[in-house]
Amino acid sequence: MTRNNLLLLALFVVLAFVPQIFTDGYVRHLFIIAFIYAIIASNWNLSLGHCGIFNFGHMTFFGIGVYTAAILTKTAGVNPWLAIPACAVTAAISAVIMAAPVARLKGIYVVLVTFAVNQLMVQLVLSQADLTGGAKGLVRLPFLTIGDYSFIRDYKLGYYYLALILLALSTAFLILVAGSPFGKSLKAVRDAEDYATARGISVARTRISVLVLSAIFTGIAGGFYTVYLRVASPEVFGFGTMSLVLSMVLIGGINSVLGPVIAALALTFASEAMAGIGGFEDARYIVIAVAMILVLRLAPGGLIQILERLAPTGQKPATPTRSPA
Amino acid sequence: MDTLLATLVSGLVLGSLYALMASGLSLVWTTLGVFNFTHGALMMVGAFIAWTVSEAAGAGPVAGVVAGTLGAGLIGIVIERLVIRPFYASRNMLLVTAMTTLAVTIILERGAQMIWGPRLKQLPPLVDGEIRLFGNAISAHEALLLVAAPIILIALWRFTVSSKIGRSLRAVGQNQDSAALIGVDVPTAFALAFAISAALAGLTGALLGSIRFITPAMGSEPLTKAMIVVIFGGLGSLGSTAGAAYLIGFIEAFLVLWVGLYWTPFALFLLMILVLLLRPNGIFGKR
Amino acid sequence: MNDTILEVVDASKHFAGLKAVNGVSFGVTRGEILGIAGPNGSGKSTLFNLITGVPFGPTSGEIRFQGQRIDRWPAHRIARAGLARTFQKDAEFPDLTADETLLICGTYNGQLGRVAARTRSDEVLGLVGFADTRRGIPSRNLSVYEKKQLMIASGLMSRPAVLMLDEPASGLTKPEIENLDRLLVAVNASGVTVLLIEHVLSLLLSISQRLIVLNQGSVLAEGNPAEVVRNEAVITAYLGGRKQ
Amino acid sequence: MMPLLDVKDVQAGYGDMRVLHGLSLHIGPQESIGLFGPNGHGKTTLLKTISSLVRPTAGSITFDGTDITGRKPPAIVEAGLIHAPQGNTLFGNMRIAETLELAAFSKRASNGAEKRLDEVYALFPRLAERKTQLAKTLSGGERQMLSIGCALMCAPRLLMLDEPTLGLSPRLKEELGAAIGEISKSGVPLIVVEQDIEFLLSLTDRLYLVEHGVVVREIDRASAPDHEEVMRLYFGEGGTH
Repeated sequence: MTRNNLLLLALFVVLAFVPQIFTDGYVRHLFIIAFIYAIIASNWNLSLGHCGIFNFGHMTFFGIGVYTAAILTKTAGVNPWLAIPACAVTAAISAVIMAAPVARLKGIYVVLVTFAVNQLMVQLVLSQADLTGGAKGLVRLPFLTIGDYSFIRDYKLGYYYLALILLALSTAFLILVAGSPFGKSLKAVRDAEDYATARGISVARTRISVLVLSAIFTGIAGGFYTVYLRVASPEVFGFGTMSLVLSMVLIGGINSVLGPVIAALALTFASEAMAGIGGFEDARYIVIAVAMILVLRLAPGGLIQILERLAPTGQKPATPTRSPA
Repeated sequence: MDTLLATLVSGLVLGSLYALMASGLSLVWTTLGVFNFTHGALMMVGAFIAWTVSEAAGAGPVAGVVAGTLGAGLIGIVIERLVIRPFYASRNMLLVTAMTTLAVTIILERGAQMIWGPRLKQLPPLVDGEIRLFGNAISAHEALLLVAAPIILIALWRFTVSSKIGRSLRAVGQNQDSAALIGVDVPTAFALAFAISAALAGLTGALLGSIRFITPAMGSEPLTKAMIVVIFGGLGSLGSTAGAAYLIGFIEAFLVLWVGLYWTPFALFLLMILVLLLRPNGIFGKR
Repeated sequence: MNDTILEVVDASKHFAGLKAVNGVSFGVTRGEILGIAGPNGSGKSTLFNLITGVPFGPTSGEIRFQGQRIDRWPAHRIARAGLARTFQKDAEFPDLTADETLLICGTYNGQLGRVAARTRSDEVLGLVGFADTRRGIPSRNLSVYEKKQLMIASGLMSRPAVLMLDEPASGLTKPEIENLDRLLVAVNASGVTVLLIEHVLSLLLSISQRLIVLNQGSVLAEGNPAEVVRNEAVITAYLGGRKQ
Repeated sequence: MMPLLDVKDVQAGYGDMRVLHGLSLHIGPQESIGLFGPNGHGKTTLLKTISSLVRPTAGSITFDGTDITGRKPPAIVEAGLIHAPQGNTLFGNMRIAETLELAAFSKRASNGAEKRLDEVYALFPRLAERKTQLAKTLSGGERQMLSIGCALMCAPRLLMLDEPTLGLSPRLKEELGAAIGEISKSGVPLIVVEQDIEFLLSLTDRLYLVEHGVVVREIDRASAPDHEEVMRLYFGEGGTH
């Protein structure tokens, strides 16, 4: 087990005891939101960081999850427990639709198409008001229960642990993927496409697979988000949410599984803390955007890279290479 | 017949708007190789500056439009200097600048929210009255937009084809090293292209501010449409970008007529995916 | 079985007016080392590209490999069929270690399981003489020679029938080139047909059994290496010499 | 006499990769030099470093008595140090006439640009015939002509040509060689990078052999190597059996 995975394990152990320390609903709420963001950010990192797909449409998968759960529970009366896994399916299907053109595109066109898909989803949700509630969204959705026990009780204890379990499952899934030959092939495709192709790796198939895989837990997170907050509004696709989560990916560090998780926790709390300051409701987004630019400028690999520089793992430094070919 | 003509006119208005937006995006892309996500936000800032000068300061709409154009241009120069230029040598310049411009969009939108507040604002039209076009009445201001867009596009085109500076921008876009080797200052050319594009966005915003409400988020929808234009038209030449803009304007207007406002975004979306599956580089794209 | 393992028939590759490869035909005999030489821009790398389909196959013409037409196949399928090649640029997966590189090449190209891939890794690394101590570090930190060893090893993971090398000696020191010479002979002796593009003529002449010289996208000369390099047309193409 | 260009102990490269390892050479006034050596050993990087497309990490470059190390490319062009890069595609979507007019971009070059344009067309009549054609539609030889023509439009005081005959047929090569000879005769000193030593010797006064980022040998016309030796220089020991 690598040092980073040990750190992750330690983190989850600590998080498991958090509800014993913080018994009020608000702090637990912040943790739950942070866990959701952590799932989205770390899964986004799979396509963006590991595979180098300029994917600006990852929030689509989350939004699809949100609306799948909302429509299933509210309109179709499906049990929330069944609605959440269904979100994985719908998100994965939307990933296939997005991936089909993206698999063959390059560079800027990937940015344009993924971003446009996301924006069009917003417009679709807004225009299909009968089904989605339009700009107002869907509200008063059913919440989770086991028998007679409501998850809202005990200061959201049930939701807290369910969110934590989902994050743990998603993280384990990502570690598994990243460590598999498929996960390694992502980096091969990212850094040397021709070489990878010449070793039998289909670039298009890899891109489609990674987008679908990254959509699964993101969709589930969307479904959970809906049954937790009991609302679905188009904001979840919006510019604001998107850049917040993107900054988690960047600040946490492309290339790692741990980074985006920690960044999601830190940024959610930082953002909430700033929201507490009067008149800072808008300014906090500006602060995060500035932080994002600074990280790109000063530590392009994200903060995780700085941490790793501070604590060298005993890896040999780069051996000097001689004159080039 | 009337509806058909009305739809044509409405498509022409939309097309003019998209052409102005997309040509700015295209200019920055062809010169710097950067996709500028702040383009919509710059349009919004232009509209707010125009409103401030015209309404809050009472200098009148013409001064407002001028101020909005110049103000957005200046902000464009600052953006290029702060969040584009440091990344020229970056290995992943395209991705990094997409992210930094996205971050700046957030800064501009939230900043506008803080400065100008949530109340809806609107500019008075530059010219009053109505004009009858093919038997349909449109406001004189919209007619102005219809006339101004092609004039601005042609002026931009002439500038890049005939003037020494304009040619140097094209040269930089096609081959930076070769441009540097004949003495073109590449960073200055980048800043200039960004400034022109930003000013164009500001002008569009100031003009649009009399037709739609001015809000911090007003740039996002035109930006998305401009992106679709670019997907259809490719990011290569001004001509194909402008052509695609008018095409999308007409398609959108006719979709509203045929499938209704309700299904238009969906139809546009399907059309885009279809086009991409068949022609990955856009309808007019060559690369 | 037919003696010709790979056959290029009247293959051309045209880019917007430029004829990078123009009507090239030749055959490769099973088990031989075939050298390919030619001045810069003569179409050598493009020829490799169109044979392997990376990134695109030929504009016209046919490529036959072990009796099958492969010129319309996607590149990854050609690779899996047993045509392995190396590159001049992007010669490594910078984030992956040697072990990881070989694992994915074994998995995708060789359809091997983890254990089989590991065994094969040991074999190919031994064959190319890659130091065991260097197996765990990211490829970006390897020396130029180690990167080349690894790239050849990664090609061999799937036991390809043909190994195509694009200027493997560029950027290497003299002792390294000598090592490479021995290595390629050993690879060939293990039953792999070798196609070698090389600028370092000493290497090309020492190991090729046959030599093809390209110029301006066409075959200029073909035959016994020692004779081909004395060919006047070849000398002119290379050095443009106007004496004689 | 003071050299026109003096390159001292220059080190340069791309990112972590160093290509030039302390390279020195000089050009006297009214002198032309040639550079040759294996691919990938730093000839092109040297020219890029002189024209400041690549920044040197150590060493100095002096042109006509002025230290120009680390100046920006426009300043180098303004000084009259002109570089026609290798395999040049220039500006694919620009017409030939446009390209040549634009090439007289610097202040110094804009004086007398029209006269020089006529000279370029006189030197390369094919360019004159194809004035309105886009650069990307030109053949390899015509592109080289355009590239050299552009360099001439910059009013060079020292002209650097990077493999001007790369990939050209012998006939075209001869034609281009004659044109370059004329440029040299008109009093413009040259630095020419080529594979072909005899071609270089016909155009320049001295040659430098560049290997592994340094100058390993200097050759003048009097001590020109014979054919066997050339082959050896190029292809290493045992080049021809």
